Amino acid sequence: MITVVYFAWLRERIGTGREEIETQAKTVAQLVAELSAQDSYHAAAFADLRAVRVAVDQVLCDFDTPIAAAKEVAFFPPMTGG
Amino acid sequence: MITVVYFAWLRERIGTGREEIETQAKTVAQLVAELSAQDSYHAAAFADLRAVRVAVDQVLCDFDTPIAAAKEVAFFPPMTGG
Amino acid sequence: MICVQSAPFDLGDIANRFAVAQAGAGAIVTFSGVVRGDGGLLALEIEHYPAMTLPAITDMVDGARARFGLLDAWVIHRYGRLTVGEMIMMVATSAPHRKDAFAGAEYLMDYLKSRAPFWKKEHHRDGAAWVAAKDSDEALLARWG
Amino acid sequence: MICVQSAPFDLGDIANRFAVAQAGAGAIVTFSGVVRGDGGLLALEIEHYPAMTLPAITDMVDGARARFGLLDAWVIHRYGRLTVGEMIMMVATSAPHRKDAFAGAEYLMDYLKSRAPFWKKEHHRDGAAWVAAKDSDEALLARWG
Repeated sequence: MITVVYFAWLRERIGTGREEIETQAKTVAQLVAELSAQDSYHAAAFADLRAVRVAVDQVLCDFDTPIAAAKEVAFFPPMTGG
Repeated sequence: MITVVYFAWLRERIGTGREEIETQAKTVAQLVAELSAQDSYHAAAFADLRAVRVAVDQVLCDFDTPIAAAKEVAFFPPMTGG
Repeated sequence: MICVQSAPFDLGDIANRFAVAQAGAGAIVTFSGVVRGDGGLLALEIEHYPAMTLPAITDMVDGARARFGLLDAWVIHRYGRLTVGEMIMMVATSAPHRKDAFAGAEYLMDYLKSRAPFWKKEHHRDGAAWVAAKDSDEALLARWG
Repeated sequence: MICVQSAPFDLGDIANRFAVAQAGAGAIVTFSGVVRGDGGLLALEIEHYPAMTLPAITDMVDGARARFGLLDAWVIHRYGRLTVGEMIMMVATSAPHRKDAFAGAEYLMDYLKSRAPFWKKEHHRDGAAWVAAKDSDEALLARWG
């Protein structure tokens, strides 16, 4: 079981901010492929990965990052704080 | 008649912050030469002109600046504000 | 001090509290960000990632302190709905000399802008839209190497 | 607002008064300089050239506003005897974006440090000495071309 969380327009496009999923994905990229195959909402959210950032267990990382031991993966657009 | 004012260690070395003088000097440099010839206090204050800054009528300028129409010439060390 | 809060804060109060805590500092810099009413903006909605926000800002503050020899650095960042003229966030830095206090504040701002997990949505009369990240902000971040 | 005064000022009060006056600003920066107690310093004595101080600072503020598109800039600078921990001076700048507000404040600080007619004398237990201008401050000023 892994928790996947979404923020900003990814959350709106997918229709939820949080889901718990069973996955065999070994990397963030594999997880994205699995989620995109699930339905058109996920597919739309992940259509352009250049517009998507990812954090594994609250640490910014890239799509090659392993998630075998991860508890939480977060997807969101580039940050706009400050 | 021209007013000459001094600040910081120039004021202390010369022993006054302000003097009114009659001068035929046409430039700041000529005024400095006249003042230096006056007594050892002025001479000491103007011994190293690299350490002296000048303002004519409250505007920073250099030693070649004409003072024919000037009302006030100020001598002081490099500023240390802020 | 790092605060992530929905409540407003008082710039003057924070600046004074920061200043009295800075024995040994010769230079104190504050930055505050304010909601601008450009293009008929009615309100700004700020979302964040609570589990990540505080750790991410803590890393930035630690990085700024180490890199510029800051004596201290505070960050306050709000989330939720903010109207035009309200303060979104502020940073305060202190250092023995002004160059480091300025650089520390700019470094923190550049990181907060592009690496802290906040997202802004602009509400106008005719709808709402997420603010896109700017290339110019990435360029500012890149100067820190 | 430009104030040259012997009286203390309240950073927080000035920062808040500045902020409320800045309609349209997205970014507000303040800098405050504090007397540091390095090397057993007891007090700082600041002399200035009253007839020149206000015109010189006005020129710097006008220069900063024009160069960085500042919406506003305030300067407060004290003179007279100041003890360790007291605030010597502050600047506040505002601009639509942070880069200009920061640059405007740094520009003003660099000019105030080396071109405004103030001179500092340090009082120690065993005497007093005028502070020498630093090459590093001239170097900072040189970056503005």
